Amino acid sequence: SGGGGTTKDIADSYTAKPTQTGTPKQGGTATVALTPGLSPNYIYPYPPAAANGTVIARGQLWRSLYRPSGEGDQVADAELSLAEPPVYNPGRDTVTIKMKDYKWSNGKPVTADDVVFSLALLKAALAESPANWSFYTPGQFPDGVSAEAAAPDTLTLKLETAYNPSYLLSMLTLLYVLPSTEWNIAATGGPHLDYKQPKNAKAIYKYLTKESESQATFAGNPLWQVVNGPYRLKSFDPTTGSFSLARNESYSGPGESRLDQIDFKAFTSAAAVLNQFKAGNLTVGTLDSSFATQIGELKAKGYNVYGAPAPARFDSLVINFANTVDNFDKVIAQPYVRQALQRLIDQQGYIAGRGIYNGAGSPNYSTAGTGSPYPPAFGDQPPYPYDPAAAEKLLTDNGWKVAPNGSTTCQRPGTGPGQCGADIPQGQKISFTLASASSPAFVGARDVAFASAAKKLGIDVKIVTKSLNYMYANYGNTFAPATKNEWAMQDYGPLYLAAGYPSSNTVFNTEGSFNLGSYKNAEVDKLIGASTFGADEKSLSAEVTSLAQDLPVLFLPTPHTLVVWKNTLSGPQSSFNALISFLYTPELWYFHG
Amino acid sequence: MLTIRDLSVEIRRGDRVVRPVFGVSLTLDRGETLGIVGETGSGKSMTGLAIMGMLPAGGRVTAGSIDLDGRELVGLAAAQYRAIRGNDVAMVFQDSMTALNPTKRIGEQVAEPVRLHRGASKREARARAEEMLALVGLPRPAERLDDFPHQLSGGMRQRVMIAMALVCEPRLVIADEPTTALDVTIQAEILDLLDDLRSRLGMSMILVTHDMGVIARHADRVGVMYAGRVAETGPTPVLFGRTRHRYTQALLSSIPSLTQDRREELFSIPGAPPDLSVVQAGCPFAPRCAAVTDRCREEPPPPAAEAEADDHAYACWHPADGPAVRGRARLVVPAPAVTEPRLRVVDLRREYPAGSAGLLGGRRTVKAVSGVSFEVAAGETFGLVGESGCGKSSLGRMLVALDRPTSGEVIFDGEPVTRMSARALGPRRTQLQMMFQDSNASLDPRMRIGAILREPLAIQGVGTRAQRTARAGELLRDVGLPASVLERYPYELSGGQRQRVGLARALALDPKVLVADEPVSALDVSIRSQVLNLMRRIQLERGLSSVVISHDLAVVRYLADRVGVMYLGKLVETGTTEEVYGSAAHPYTAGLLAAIPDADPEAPRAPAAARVRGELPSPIDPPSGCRFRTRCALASELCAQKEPPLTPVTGTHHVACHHPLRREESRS
Amino acid sequence: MTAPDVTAAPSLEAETPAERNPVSIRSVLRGLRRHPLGLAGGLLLLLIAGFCFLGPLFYQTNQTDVDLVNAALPPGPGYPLGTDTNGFDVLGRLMSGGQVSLQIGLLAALFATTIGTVYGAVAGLAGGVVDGFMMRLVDVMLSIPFLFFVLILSARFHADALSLSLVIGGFSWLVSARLVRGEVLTLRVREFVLAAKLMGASRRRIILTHLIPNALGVIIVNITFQVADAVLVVAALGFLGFGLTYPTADWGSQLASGVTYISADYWWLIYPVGGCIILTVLALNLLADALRDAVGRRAD
Amino acid sequence: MTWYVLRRLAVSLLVLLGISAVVFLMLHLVSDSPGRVVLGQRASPEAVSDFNRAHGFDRPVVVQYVSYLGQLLQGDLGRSYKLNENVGTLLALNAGRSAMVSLAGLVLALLIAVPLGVLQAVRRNSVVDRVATAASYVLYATPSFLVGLLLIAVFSQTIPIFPAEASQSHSPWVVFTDPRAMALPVITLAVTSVAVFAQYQRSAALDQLGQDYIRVARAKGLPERLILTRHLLRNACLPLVMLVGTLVPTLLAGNLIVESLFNYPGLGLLFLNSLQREDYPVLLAYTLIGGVLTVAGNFIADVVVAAADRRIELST
Ligand SMILES: Nc1ncnc2c1ncn2[C@@H]1O[C@H](COP(=O)(O)OP(=O)(O)OP(=O)(O)O)[C@@H](O)[C@H]1O
Ligand SMILES: Nc1ncnc2c1ncn2[C@@H]1O[C@H](COP(=O)(O)OP(=O)(O)OP(=O)(O)O)[C@@H](O)[C@H]1O
Ligand SMILES: [Mg+2]
Ligand SMILES: [Mg+2]
Repeated sequence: SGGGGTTKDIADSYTAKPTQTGTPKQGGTATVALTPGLSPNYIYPYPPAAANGTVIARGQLWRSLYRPSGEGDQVADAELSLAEPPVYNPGRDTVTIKMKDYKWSNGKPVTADDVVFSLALLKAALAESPANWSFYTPGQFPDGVSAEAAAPDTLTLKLETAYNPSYLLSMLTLLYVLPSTEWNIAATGGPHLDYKQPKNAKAIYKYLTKESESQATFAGNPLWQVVNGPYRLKSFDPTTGSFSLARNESYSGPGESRLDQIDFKAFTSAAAVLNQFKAGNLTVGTLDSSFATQIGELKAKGYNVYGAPAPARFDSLVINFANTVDNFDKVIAQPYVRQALQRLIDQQGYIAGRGIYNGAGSPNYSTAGTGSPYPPAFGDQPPYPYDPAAAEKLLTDNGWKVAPNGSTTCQRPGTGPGQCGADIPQGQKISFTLASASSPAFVGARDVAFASAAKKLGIDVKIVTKSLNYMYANYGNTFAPATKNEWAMQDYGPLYLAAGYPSSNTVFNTEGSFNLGSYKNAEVDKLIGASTFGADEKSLSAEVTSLAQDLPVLFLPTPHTLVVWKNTLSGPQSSFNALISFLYTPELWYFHG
Repeated sequence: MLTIRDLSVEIRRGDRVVRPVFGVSLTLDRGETLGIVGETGSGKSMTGLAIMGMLPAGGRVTAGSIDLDGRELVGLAAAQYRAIRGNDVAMVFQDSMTALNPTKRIGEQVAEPVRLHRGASKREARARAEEMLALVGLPRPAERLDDFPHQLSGGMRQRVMIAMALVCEPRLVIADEPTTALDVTIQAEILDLLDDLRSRLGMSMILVTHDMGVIARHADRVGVMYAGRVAETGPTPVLFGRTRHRYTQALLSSIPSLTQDRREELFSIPGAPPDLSVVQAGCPFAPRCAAVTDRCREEPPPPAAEAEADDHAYACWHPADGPAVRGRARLVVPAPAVTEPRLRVVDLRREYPAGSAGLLGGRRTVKAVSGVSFEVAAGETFGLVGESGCGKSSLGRMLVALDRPTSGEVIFDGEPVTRMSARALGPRRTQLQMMFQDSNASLDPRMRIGAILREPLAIQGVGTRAQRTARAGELLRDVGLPASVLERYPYELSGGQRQRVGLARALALDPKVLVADEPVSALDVSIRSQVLNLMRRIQLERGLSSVVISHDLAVVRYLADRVGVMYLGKLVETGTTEEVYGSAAHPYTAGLLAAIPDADPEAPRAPAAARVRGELPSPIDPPSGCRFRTRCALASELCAQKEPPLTPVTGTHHVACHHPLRREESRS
Repeated sequence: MTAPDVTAAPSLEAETPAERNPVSIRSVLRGLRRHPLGLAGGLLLLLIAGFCFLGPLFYQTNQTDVDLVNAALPPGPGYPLGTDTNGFDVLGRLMSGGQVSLQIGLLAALFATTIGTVYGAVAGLAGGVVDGFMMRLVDVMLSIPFLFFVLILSARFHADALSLSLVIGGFSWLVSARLVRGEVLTLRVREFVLAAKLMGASRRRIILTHLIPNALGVIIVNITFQVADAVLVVAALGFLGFGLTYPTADWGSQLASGVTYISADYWWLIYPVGGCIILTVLALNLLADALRDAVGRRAD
Repeated sequence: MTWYVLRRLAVSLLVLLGISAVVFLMLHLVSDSPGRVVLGQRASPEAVSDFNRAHGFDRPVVVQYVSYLGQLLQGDLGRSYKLNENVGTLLALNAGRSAMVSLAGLVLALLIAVPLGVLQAVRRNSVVDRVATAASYVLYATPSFLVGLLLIAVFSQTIPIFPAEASQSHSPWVVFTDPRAMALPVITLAVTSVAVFAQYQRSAALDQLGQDYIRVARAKGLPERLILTRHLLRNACLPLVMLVGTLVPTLLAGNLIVESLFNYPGLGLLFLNSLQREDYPVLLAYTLIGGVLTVAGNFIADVVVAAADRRIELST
């Protein structure tokens, strides 16, 4: 045994999208595997930061105003959204939104007031702490946005600043619509409050989050049974985070909802998911790419496997431009150094590598990810592909003496052409720490490969393994400036920009709240401004291109997300494709004979 | 009733074969006691175990027969043997602490054989156990049935052991050193109990012991064993009166007795017993025998089977005639010069915190030494005797400043040493030395003998290394060991040799005072006399002041000029050896003396009344008034109320008793 | 044993030897000769150490350059034991990993024993309240599940060979401390120590010439056991994902990364290194038991 | 006996206090700003310090410790940073499962080890003894996760009779209701302990076999079987009871490894996941509980042994 076929064979085995087949049967229970380590523990859709919540069945109990698209080439899924596309006035500061004919589970219609309520609660959460909504940039949405129900089915948004329509749409896909007539209370059985008053909104928010702290009551609390999505919570198991959904009989959106029940099972490890697949106990789930070698076996057991990179996902080595250890900030400030390092990353090699992606990955050189509606200008001709010789040349051309497997040093200091660059003294080495997440396994493996390639060029990369959460908490100059010298690069796995509109507004903006590595680039800031506030819906492409050329991070290949489902289950191709973005649409699924 | 003929036993351990019993023949009649006596390792226990069919793993009977009431035991099937064991033949073991199951109630343990052999019900067996425990003199047996072994005292446990052995009324009981672990006072009681039960229940008994005195007093017939063979056997009076075997004779001569002339040196047997895994030609005793000839070395004497007249048999080519040989040398004992006492002990007390203190303070203490005063003159030997646990060792440790007293003083050459700082004590250390009991523990196992003997000199910075080595050689010579011992490790020496090294080390710094705590109690009889003689000689040669501590009255009598008798932390009687042993004034001293069996079957037995009854009370809560009153036949009201002070009887003879014995009484 | 057990280390062969001999190299060797299993353990250990430290001289491999083309190859020509998922030669990796494991083990054991000996000796010699306090502290530390703590520490701090040895050593000195204290307590009242005291020997001398040499045997035995235990702890940490990282690798993290691929059937990433760990610990335990017999004392 | 128990209890409580202090302080050193951990990456430094102030994490350690202790005494183990649940509830939810599987492993190990050890002692140096001793040595040298892996490789992959994953049901009784799924975890736990227990039992039994009371029992005519059951067994088990008492940390560690290996959602897995999540209240509480269990284990073992062998209470 051992080795198996080439990794190329593996990659070929799952790229085809199985077509919709079979005669739908009514009923049945589908068992869906939740992503390991992401067991839900919260029910209110906007969990406060202090609860560190993972929300149960996001988007299935309460739909957002616009349903995010699973296809990646558009921001929202028009068909599944609660409203018609927004209409702008010429000044782009007033938006009119027409609500579709959706119903709450208690039969009442979903109205514009519900959206106003929802926005009020979001604002209340942010008033408590800006950390309470991770998509928030102070001064931007929902700041300066006021909503009004012009009619029960007509919503008017007034904007203090005009936004790029695509950007605003991407924000509205995150706005969950909540039952304004049932939830506008601050105590169980308490009076219904006017949520337009911030004071009341705050009290309501507190009440709802408080109710959400008692996990044992999730399924029983009548509050949570008022839903506008296709499902309602039937049971929740606080021990594991597993839960079951039952049909919302009043759901009025698309989809036949043929299944009787969907059981979502929480898992503690990817290996456990695999075992359950093998045992035939799961209907739908994802497979960790380190188990790509198991695809053949799963297919033999009657599963469909489909894999692709998740939209707007990019994996990268995040660079810390403010790390001053060993003059790293000076060295890395030089674009040629970043380019040389990027040229050391053998994306095809990583993808094929049995220890890394096992064939289950795609090359990626931009923040937009693969198959984006905002592709970089260079198409599939990346500016700095793998080329160690070119990397070496970049360094020697800029005044470095390259010592393979030794220490490459700066020989010609100075800022002129052919010299190392500003503030780099003679004899400077290139040596830095790369913090590598302890899981998943491919992260460590690709970092080792990178460090090894760097070593061949006389660049010393010290890998330190850290738990993901430790990195989340300590490695980011925006929130942990004190530890900026602990890391020079970090690899915590994937980074998702909003699918459909991969703007790097918070990430690479000089003032971005999530600009972990203190990246600064005036031109990029300008482009970001255009993609956020400008009128040109395609300006994001320019931003993506510019970033790919300036390298605020080093790009790594994107691993494929592998979706697995029983071949007795079927539905529209798109509904399985959406699983890659973790969007579930079980109301479209059915079992067949 | 029991006839052992030509019994040989072999124990195989890996590739080593030991023959602990070789051609042994013994007989025992109904109702009689057969004593088996001999040094350690002479095969006494193996003989007993062979009869029980309980030889250790790898052991088997290779030849001979054991006939019990006409039934051949050798080769008996296991199940049949089991039916005999505990039923027809029972055994009493030496150490009752380990011989009783620590986690079972004694009632159950005593009842077990009854249930097994008699098929009795639980209740019946329990009743029988209670009856038996009453018979062995356990007070309030009904209550004691549910006790665990550790809740009983040593003597009580031994009684339980006996009850357990006799509960099925066996025809034969084998008592293997039943009293070795006990104090003399209790030993006497237990042995009398065994005698009594034997005659009452009509059993026969085999009494295994290494104590000639016990044999003389309690056995009807004797078998003397040496190196796995019976050296001599016969009825007790005959064997003691007309000793024939040279070994028996030597053994008898080397025991210090209470009647012997103190000025005579003890007889001692040179060398050590042979290794039983090596097959010898000739008589096994030949290498140590004074009357040895070539024939002895080459030809084994005929086994002691063919009886002479009176059933007396022996295995010796050159039989002796008569009971004992006496030491040739007579020691000149100079009268101690009357000088300032070298060592003065003034009202010394020592209390130890008792193990289990209450949760909140309220610590109780063990009153190990409670106000002891005496003096030791230059060149004098002071003996301390007393039962186990009466505080002898505690006192000894304080004498050499190894331990600080709770109160009181030890004054050495006019200076109190007890409160001295370690530094001030430093140089005086050399003057106060101690010889320890356990020669194994007192020598650093990692050091060669040479280093051990050089160490005191090195510590005190005496001489160069070469000089120290020379001195070590001298010391060894003084204690009668060859210089070759210098290069050996302690474990390469025998117990007697180690004890000599211990003595040599204590002498290395030329001390003025030597405290010897149980110097010979770990040694076997034949070796003991060698060490005793040596100590005696050294004391005289060097004019040492010494304190000899022992629970063995004969040893103290042999070594000491003056004697102090301790009871529960107090000195109850002091005086010269002659005074104390000749006319004990304290009932306790008299009781101790009476309890010692003399190695002479003709010697008059002390009446049981004169004995000390019961056991030592706890030193945590000693009795009020006279501490001895709880065990004293003469105790009165007064004794409970008032503590008797040490008062003179005659000249140097002092006693602490309200009702001291007069000369005539103590004799009887 | 269930996980890295440093707390209990119950003896496997706990028979009381007949007599206690002095500890000298000679006597230990003599003792070993009588103990064929111990001798085998010692030889095996030498063999393993030779393999790890001398092996690379004869069998040179590249253990720093990742080779994605030749990753995860089964044993075959050029790679007698195959390659791992980074493309490192497994046989060569066993050697370098062994060096690290043995070094950590030894360092941790020495560290633990040093602290433990000093602590135990101080407690034993001081006696009284000091002793009581010091030993209660040991009780406290022993009652804290050791692995939990090491895990918490290594999740927070980056583990390298030195810090790992310090952490393991920092928790396993407790057993040594108890052991040494017990030894000191018994030795302290042994008659030969009293005899030395009687001759006027200073405290220093008693400690240096009597206590330490006599306790040395127990200490050496303890070191041997602790090396074995430390090797197991490192392996367990590696398995739980808290081992060493590139470029160093110990057997534990090697095994752990092999284990990730168990369903991929990369058996050569599991069994050889697993075998190495077992053999090393086995050899150490056999040796330790034999030493204990030679020293003539139970180590507990 | 009562005094002995009370005294032991007092000592245990003291040790517990020490444990709580040490564990609290150590964890405090490791994580002194929970705010960041709780609020996450995107929280502003002000929000973090607000959070710390609001929850008292800015007070001196000693004060924090005392208030933590106060909460503990009221049975409040704190709230998980990450799981939206009280730590006490989390532990309670998982404890049963972990306890059952650990106990099952322990009981199985004892059921094998005790008779095996006695048999080895009785048949000393026989083939059985030698084989068992050799096996013990090898098992002792095998990391327990490797034992588990080998078991998986053999019994789940080569001859698939047991699943490679433990039952995911969260009933504590799953050991009984789904023995097939729990076989490998329990066997892994047992196998690794058997090595130690059997050898320990063997030497304890050998010690006891050399005691005089065994000879006395023989002298009474008791058949060997009865000697073993009536006299030897209880005495020879006491050291093992002591050992098991002190082995609680090892059992917990074994649990950690087995739960992670077989993906059995119990306390061990909770601990490991909390470790990944830096969920300190959970780590702190479980480490403390581990300490409590250890102290309790020692205490129970001491009391059991003292009850069986009354000499103990006198000697301490
Ligand atoms: N289990 C055994 N294995 C091998 N040799 C043994 C064993 N038990 C005793 N021996 C040897 O058998 C010989 C006789 O032993 P035995 O116990 O009969 O002597 P003893 O006369 O009872 O001595 P003691 O007075 O010390 O009890 C001794 O030399 C001893 O070394
Ligand atoms: N270090 C100690 N701590 C507590 N109690 C002690 C200590 N040493 C001795 N004792 C107790 O003091 C009493 C006297 O003991 P000591 O050893 O002096 O008696 P002994 O006469 O020498 O007895 P033996 O003949 O048995 O040696 C005993 O009850 C003993 O238990
Ligand atoms: Mg004997
Ligand atoms: Mg004494």
